[in-house]
Amino acid sequence: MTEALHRQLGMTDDEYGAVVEILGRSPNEPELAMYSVMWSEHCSYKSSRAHLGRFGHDQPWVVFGPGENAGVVDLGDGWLAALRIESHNHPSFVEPHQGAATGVGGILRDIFTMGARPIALWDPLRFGPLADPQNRYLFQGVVGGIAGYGNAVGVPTLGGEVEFADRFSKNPLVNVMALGLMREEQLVTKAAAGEGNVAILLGASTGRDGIGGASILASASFEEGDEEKRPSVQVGDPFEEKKLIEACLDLYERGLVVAIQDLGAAGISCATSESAAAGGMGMDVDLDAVHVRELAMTPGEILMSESQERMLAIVEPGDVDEALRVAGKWEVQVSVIGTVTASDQLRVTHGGRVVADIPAASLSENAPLYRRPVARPAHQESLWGDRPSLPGEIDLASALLRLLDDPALGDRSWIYEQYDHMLFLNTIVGPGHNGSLLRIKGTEKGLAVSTDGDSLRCYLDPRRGAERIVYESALNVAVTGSRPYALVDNLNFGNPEKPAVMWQFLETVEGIATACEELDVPVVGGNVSFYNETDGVDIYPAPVVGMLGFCDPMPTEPPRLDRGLAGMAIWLIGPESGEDFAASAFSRIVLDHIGGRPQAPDTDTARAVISHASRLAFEVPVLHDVGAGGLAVALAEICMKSDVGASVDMDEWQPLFDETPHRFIAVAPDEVDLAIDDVPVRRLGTLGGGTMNFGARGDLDLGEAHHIWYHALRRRVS
Amino acid sequence: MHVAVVVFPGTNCEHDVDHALSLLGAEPELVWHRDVDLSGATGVVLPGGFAHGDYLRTGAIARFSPIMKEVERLAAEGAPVLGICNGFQMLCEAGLLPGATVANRDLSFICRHVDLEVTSTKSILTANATIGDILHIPLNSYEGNFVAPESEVAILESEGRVILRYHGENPNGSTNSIAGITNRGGNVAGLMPHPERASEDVLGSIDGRVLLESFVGSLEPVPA
Amino acid sequence: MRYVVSITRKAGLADPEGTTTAAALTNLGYREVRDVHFGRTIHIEVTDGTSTERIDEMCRILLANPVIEDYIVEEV
Amino acid sequence: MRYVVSITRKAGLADPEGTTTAAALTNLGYREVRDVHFGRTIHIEVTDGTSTERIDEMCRILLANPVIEDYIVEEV
Ligand SMILES: Nc1ncnc2c1ncn2[C@@H]1O[C@H](COP(=O)(O)OP(=O)(O)O)[C@@H](O)[C@H]1O
Ligand SMILES: [Mg+2]
Repeated sequence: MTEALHRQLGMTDDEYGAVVEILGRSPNEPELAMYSVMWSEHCSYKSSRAHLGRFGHDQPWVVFGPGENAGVVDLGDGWLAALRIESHNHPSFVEPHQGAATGVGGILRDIFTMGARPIALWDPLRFGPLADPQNRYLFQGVVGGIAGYGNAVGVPTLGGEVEFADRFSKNPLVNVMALGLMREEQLVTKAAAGEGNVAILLGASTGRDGIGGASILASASFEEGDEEKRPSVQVGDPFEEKKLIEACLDLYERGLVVAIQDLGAAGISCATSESAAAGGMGMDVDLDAVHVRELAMTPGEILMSESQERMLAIVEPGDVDEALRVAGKWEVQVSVIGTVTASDQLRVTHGGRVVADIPAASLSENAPLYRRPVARPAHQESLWGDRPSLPGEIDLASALLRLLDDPALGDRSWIYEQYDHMLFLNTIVGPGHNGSLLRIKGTEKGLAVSTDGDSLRCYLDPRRGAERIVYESALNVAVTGSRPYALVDNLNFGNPEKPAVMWQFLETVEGIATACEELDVPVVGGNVSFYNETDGVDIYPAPVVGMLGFCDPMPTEPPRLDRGLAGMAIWLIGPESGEDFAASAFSRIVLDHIGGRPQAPDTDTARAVISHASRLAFEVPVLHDVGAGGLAVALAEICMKSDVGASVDMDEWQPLFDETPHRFIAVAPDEVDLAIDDVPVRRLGTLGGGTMNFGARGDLDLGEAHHIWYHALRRRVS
Repeated sequence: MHVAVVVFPGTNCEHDVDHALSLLGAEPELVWHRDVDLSGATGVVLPGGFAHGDYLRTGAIARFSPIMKEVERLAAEGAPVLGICNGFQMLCEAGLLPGATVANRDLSFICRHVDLEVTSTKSILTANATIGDILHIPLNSYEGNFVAPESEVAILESEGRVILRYHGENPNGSTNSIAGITNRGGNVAGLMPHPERASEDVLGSIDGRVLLESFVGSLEPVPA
Repeated sequence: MRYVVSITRKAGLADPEGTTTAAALTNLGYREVRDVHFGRTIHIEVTDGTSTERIDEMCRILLANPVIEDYIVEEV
Repeated sequence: MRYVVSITRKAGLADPEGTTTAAALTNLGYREVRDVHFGRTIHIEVTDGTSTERIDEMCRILLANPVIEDYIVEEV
């Protein structure tokens, strides 16, 4: 007996029943395919939607919060920034190069769909340990795919982050964040308005790519032996996308577009229905008009194809000829495929027959909504009780070298030198420092971005871990002279049908929401990726945040790690405890221990430290947040990048390696006074010489440290 | 129009070149590759990027764009013609410069500052520089590895037409560390690195300026 | 002895290089061109007596990407 | 009808893909590998009656780079 079609498509019997109720009849095949994809976890957020309202976004500078293709914030003087983060985890596991490449393509479309020119990308990544050749293959493929697509499409990749842990073997995480910039006149939305307006499909021809692919794939777990079920891989075409960007921006500039929507999951069916529903309208769509890549495609295939590099523009009838001319100039293919109607229905025809006729809004508005059971994992208490046991004394130099030799702490230039990170001449602080800093030419404004995640800390305590990544990203943009301005988040989790995973999810949402409230930062967008589970093993909960910072004016000489000089004083700004070792790099690498409960953040301190950093950025040559690896690694990074040693006096070793939050290092000429009320400030020592000298605790030769650090990632991938 | 900056589908450095040349007082104008008239131009830049996606071969398809006839005419008339990165590859494909570029030795894209040594000043790109100058300029390419038949390399070397060479480490495996070359007349020049990315202090280096200034200085004044 | 491995992208997958090259040929006036697809070849010289199976194994492990490519091995 | 154009790099010119792949195969234990060279193939579908000369012309003009590449055309 064959399973009912709806079950093969991943729909429950109840969901199928809901479709029958909406239509007042059984759906035909193309209709069922549309509902199954649009109601998948990936498209409908059915397990998470009920909880995402927790995020606030009503600050006055928010133009669009979640809901549009990208969040949009106001930068003053007519400038707007658009930002967005997305995951492409499952496709990148199936085919790392193309999976990552099409992830980049997809997020860029979300940005220029809003009217903005995409100006930068970031790529938070997570893989299994590199000792395994399969993980190396995935890692190299993903980095190559991001480079191949991002560089060719002409959008610089300015940074990202990377973690390696067993839990990401067979389930790597590939997140991409994009930032766009526009003048306010260029802002467009997806809402199709105006009966009689015309729907134009722009870009690549439609083939049998990934039908039901990305979305179904991202809504189910992988099991051994699943290879055959994998839908065909989508191949990215950065050249087509580059042409599309230029054509769309040209169309906006000429005011030829009423609304526009990119084609992603569920292709034409999703774009047409979303655009119509957002405008409270209906749409008639003629599949015969679609330019296709292959002969004999069925209407269902054309409707559901996830071919890349396509956009749907809504244009007034009188502007159609001009719009087609503009697209033609940029050598972009077009077809006129539909008309906006006053009916509320999405009516799709093929060969003169109606192949689908459904209420346009039902695909999104009537999507199922689940409040799945939640329960704290049974092992959580014992994890918390299992605190790292610290040795009394350590060999400081060799411990530091072990940290510097970790591929996630060592030099990441093997990754970012494969990315064009300079295009557009806006990169003032590029990869290899803390947050990235971009200038907006012709203004004194600057935009900073930091992406941060810490899956191990979130595993030990999802709420505290999530709060802390928000504070960390805020500090990372603060050290460029910017204030935290808006946030996007990517919530990567395991199987939501497990109550323990839902607990991790809810704790994370609460953590991010709380920290953002404390910082008065709106959450303007995000993405949820569930079912990151292979053979029953869930990934560590891995929220990733992308913080946008804003400064006006921008510091003329923003701090960088390589601006330290011999003789400058080293200051630690922020609290010291010497006790926060749970989820620290020291515990993971030196003690080979995972357990304990990370320290809770302290909101007052966080706010004070962040605002102090953003002020000091205008006066001090080097500011560096203290993150993974603690003070020791942060100091070593400054020494290595500035090519100068340091003398540091510490009574105990623990404060060099613990990871107490809300701290940064400042390096400045002796006469600069860094003290401030409310924030602890302590002078640690002085830059100079060719070693990192820890007084009675010994020396580490800088050349040796640099060699180990430089090769930590490189030697593991080549 | 003083300098035409040609835009092909897939080109992406046109605005950067425009910005850097404008800072130096030139009057660049972006020109679409289907235009067929460059009669107002006294010089041309083919900027970097991925014209036609770099599909087939870098620069191969772009070379047939309508505007390339005009570029060839200007080159023959002795006007300054500069190809940067992908633009350099187009000049090679069009036969205006010898050789070709292939994948980098380590098969990965390289985006970082490299050191270049000026090895000849007899070109529109290096006229204002001094032989032996070391310039710190970003390289940004996957296929930047310059190759040419041995006889062709010998001619380039003996005629002093290698104008820029990688100094220290050879980043991409280029034959004889060649980073930039010129034609016999010195008016057509190409290089893989991006001088426009090293033209302002805030970008970390201004070593590209001397090259762009040489180029701008070689332009005829705009006819009144 | 020498083998050549010919690798092509699986049918149905997009081939942007092919599409772009086809358009370029048409632009140049070659109206007889209907479709272009790109492939790659790897020419391998091995010590005498190396079996086709051995080359096939190299293809599966390293040379071809089985998710998106098909290949054939021939002795030449 | 269909033609396939096989393009190889001229002997003596750098072939980084070939060199790297040969090293990778040796590292994987394939000690019988002596040399690897990369080539590319272009599969062209044309209207019936198109001559080999016509394809040859496409190669000379666009598909191959005579400075660094050799090619052969075959009907398939
Ligand atoms: N996947 C990546 N892609 C590009 N750049 C990366 C990636 N991972 C790390 N980097 C860069 O390396 C530098 C160090 O990263 P990280 O240690 O995460 O920064 P921080 O600790 O200051 O947040 C940053 O500039 C970051 O942008
Ligand atoms: Mg970080």
